[in-house]
Amino acid sequence: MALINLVNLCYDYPNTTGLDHLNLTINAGEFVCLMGPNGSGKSTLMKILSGLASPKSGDYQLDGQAITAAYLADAQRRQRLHQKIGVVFQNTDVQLFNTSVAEEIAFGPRQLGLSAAAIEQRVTDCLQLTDCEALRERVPYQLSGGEKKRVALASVLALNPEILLLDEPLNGLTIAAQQQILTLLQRLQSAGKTIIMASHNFQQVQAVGQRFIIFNSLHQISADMTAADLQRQPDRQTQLMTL
Amino acid sequence: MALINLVNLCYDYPNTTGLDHLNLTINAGEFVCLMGPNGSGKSTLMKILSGLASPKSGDYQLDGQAITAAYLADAQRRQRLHQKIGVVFQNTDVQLFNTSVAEEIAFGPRQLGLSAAAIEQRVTDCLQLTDCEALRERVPYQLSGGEKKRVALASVLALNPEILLLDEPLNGLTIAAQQQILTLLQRLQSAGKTIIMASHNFQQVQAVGQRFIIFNSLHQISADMTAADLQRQPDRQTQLMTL
Amino acid sequence: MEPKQPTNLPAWLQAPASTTSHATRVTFWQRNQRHLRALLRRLAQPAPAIQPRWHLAPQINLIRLLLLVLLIALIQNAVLLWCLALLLGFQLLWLPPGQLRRFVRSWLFSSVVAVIIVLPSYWLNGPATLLFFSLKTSLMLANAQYYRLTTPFQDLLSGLKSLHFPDVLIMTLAIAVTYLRMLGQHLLLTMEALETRTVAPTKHPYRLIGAMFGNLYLKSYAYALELYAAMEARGFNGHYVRSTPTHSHWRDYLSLSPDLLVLILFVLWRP
Amino acid sequence: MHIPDNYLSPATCGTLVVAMAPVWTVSVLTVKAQVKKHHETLPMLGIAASLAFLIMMFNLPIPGGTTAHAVGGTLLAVLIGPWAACLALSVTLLLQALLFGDGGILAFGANALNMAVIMPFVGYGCYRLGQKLHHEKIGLAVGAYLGINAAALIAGVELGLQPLLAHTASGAPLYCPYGLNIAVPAMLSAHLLVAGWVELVFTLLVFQFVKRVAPTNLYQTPVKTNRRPWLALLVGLAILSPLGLLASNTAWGEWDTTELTHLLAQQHLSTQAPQGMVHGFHFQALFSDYAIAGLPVSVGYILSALSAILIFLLLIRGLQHGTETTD
Ligand SMILES: Nc1ncnc2c1ncn2[C@@H]1O[C@H](COP(=O)(O)OP(=O)(O)OP(=O)(O)O)[C@@H](O)[C@H]1O
Ligand SMILES: Nc1ncnc2c1ncn2[C@@H]1O[C@H](COP(=O)(O)OP(=O)(O)OP(=O)(O)O)[C@@H](O)[C@H]1O
Ligand SMILES: [Mg+2]
Ligand SMILES: [Mg+2]
Repeated sequence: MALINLVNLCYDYPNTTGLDHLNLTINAGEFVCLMGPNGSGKSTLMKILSGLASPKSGDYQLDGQAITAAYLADAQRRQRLHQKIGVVFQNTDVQLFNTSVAEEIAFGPRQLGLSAAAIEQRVTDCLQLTDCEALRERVPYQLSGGEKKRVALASVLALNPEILLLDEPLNGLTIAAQQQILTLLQRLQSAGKTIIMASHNFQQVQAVGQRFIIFNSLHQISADMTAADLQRQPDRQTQLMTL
Repeated sequence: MALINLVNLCYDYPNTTGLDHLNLTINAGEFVCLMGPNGSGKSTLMKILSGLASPKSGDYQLDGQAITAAYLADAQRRQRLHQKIGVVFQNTDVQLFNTSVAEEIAFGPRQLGLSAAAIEQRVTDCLQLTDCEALRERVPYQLSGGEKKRVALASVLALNPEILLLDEPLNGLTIAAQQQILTLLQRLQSAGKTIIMASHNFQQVQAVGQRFIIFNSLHQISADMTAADLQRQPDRQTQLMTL
Repeated sequence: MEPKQPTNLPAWLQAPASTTSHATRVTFWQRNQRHLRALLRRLAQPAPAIQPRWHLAPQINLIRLLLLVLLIALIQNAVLLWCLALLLGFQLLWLPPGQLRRFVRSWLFSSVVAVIIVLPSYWLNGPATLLFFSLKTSLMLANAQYYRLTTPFQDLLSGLKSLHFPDVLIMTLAIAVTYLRMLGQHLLLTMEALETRTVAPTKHPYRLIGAMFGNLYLKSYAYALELYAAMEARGFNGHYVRSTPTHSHWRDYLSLSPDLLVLILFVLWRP
Repeated sequence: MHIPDNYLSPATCGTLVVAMAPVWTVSVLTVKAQVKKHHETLPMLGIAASLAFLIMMFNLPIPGGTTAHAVGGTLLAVLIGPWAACLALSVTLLLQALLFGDGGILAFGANALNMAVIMPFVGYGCYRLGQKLHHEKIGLAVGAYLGINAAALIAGVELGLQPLLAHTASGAPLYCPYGLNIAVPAMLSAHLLVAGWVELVFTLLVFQFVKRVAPTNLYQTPVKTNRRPWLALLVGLAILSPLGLLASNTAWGEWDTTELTHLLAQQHLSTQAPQGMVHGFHFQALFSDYAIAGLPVSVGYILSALSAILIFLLLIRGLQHGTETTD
């Protein structure tokens, strides 16, 4: 069944268009890559999917439930939505608000009311998965750019969300770390998570993405194809190389 | 003559090392790439070079002039330093604070007391060079991640600095835009500017960099070589591919 | 989409940079940056370096502070005040030397400032009033300073929570401190970025300040949504769940007893 | 103008905290209604509090080479609404008192009244008035200037009353040693001459920026408001203010209430950023005659309490009218 379903979805910023008549269906367990020029609307779509903004017109359905402004007005429902969807923002600065990296990662599990041992387990695991063990007692906002990205990812993983929205999560990481994260994402996907990732590096995501959704500079979806489709279109591939 | 000269330079953050005994000489007109793992000290070095922090021990000389805390305490000298060095930060969010993109770019030239026509000229040129014409009247803080990067670069170029410090300026740009910026940087270098750029994408900077300075995770410089040196060391190249 | 080739460099960009010098005025940016750094350093401490010898329940600490300040304000009796000062002095004994120096430094500084303000009243009311007032004020300052030095922010929150302050207030406080870090850092970095582009004295610093705080507000508005979602996504629902260690309460109440004793003396003792 | 501890008698402090209670209650109720419509209001409260903190610690240059800082009460009221601003500023003050030593712990109620109630509401009232007359910027400017000066005046009164309310048998003051004749002029002149203008310019510039860049992010006055909270506030204040008057004059006069001079507050703030801007005022204290201090005693107190109530009544009236004309 379709996990995410967008029908004619539009979003406008006060003086620019954000998204223009999007139609999109994403199934559970897919690994979706969003690509497109700068300012084409990738981050805006993430914002809508995560319930930070509600569409101006059109529908957004998650698991068959329409997510509208009214739906989002209810704190409890919003919270349920947020628990289902983990987001790593493009600017990870806004995402880290605790006084130590360990605290940062423990924040989510603690709110869920897990036992101290379980929390500790999650913290250790997440630190290890993202290769952040050395940062454990550091203050998050004092980390370097790449370290912040990794900690943000770790803090989202600790909640074990069903859907992961990752807005250019590999920016500023070393190539080795990028590979490591990609492998991690692939594992998560095989564990049944749905992953939606924005990226500008086709070469890198080509290996992991199962589906590629390409925005154009008019904030529309100009193409939506599976990895298999893409294999058959070498000119498409060269186009994606420039995005 | 050496433009920038670092001798045994150390920098410490309250609870971590930032830089550890750096020795480095950069000549005018060079295109230098800084590479290294996350948190190895690239951004910290940029901070010192731009005069935002002063070394804890060791010397930093610019054009034969030692830049010390005492030197930086003088507002006039600091301004002269800033005229010489343009900086694009890793997190460009903090760099844009005017009401429109055009204003943002005009900010620097206006301080220099240029005529209105000259300012207008610079704004137009910079917008064109970074392919931002369409953003001219937009509000900087409302731009997308990649757009912000480009505007930040444009606003620094408008000051025509002698030295450009670019901290991962290509992050979040489309590959096409990255190419365009790299070409622009090459042109700037041939016009005599010194360019110091941090990056994690060796493939990309390989084509333009003349010199590669590699940090290790101990915040030291582990290698410093020219493009020609690098040509002769294929194993080095594969190492750099992972940074 | 053809990758667009950049046009040639304009002439002004090819010309060697000419550095000009301008007469400068005092910059207040530097000073603000210093203050902000100090603030951030203080906020960055995950926990204060010192833990008092006995870790008391946070709400007891808070009540103690209130009680002490109130007592000092009420008491006009030198002997009782002396007792309170001794009480504090004994507590200070447990501080590690470095912390003690820090305490003395900031306490002396704030006391001197307070005394300077009341100094002119010497000519109004004579030395006795001045002396008494100064002593009482610095005693209050010392107690407040001790509290600040020994209480991590988390404890303040859980203290308020145990005292049944509404969740809205506690959450607002928590968010305020979180944001103080983030916005402070943002402001600091913005000032630094601004500085790297300040190549001549700013003619209209006020306009820049307006732009900076305007930006700060607008960005924080956008951040508010994102950060709150990030918090909610991680299960935050406005209730601060804290694993509070279970305490033997007699110790907490015992620690209040000297203050209560003084209170009783104050009420009953009519010399 | 943070009033430190020991300048106000405990009774004054208590009275003012009690007086703040209905205001906070109404604030919470109003803000809760606001949250229903815009759920970002809740995090915005915390953010506004930290913003206020940063504004208060940011030194602005003033002609003459020294610095002052703005308080931002009016600005916040315009940005997030007066009730939310009241809560946010209260949180800021609490934080400053408990964790940063700015402003007293006992004096929290007094500080909250001055800076979290009087300043934003006076400022916002003027702004709304200006908006109605189609000169919102002038309204805002006047509001910012008047707001901070009204707060300073009240602070001066609170402080200046202390020697009258709390003194030993021989007449020596127990708390703030300066009478109304010193406290009020000192507070007022510093604000009328310097701080008010700083506040005005700062408020106007930030407002202008936000207005130009994102006008939708300004607080939109609700079209229809429920009058009940207003009424509650009105009644609460009307009842409590005389109560305060009562409490301060009754038997426990020995430890009674008043407030700190503006001068004192200014000086106290400078623990973090020493400033020399108001040093001149000490001289007034030096030359003032002890005898004069007693003159406007009870009359002054009653008059100022009455004017405080009156200002509130007028403001509330003005605001109510405003909401009527907008729909
Ligand atoms: N807060 C905002 N207010 C107004 N316009 C905005 C805002 N954020 C983004 N925009 C605009 O909306 C459009 C889509 O932006 P979005 O951030 O979704 O792009 P993107 O695809 O993520 O780009 P990038 O690859 O650069 O991150 C752009 O034209 C952008 O300028
Ligand atoms: N403000 C700060 N306070 C304390 N420590 C810091 C601060 N900024 C950076 N650090 C630490 O200093 C070290 C060097 O950081 P720096 O930002 O220079 O790394 P970097 O090489 O730029 O990394 P990246 O590639 O991730 O951007 C890291 O260990 C980092 O955690
Ligand atoms: Mg984006
Ligand atoms: Mg960096």
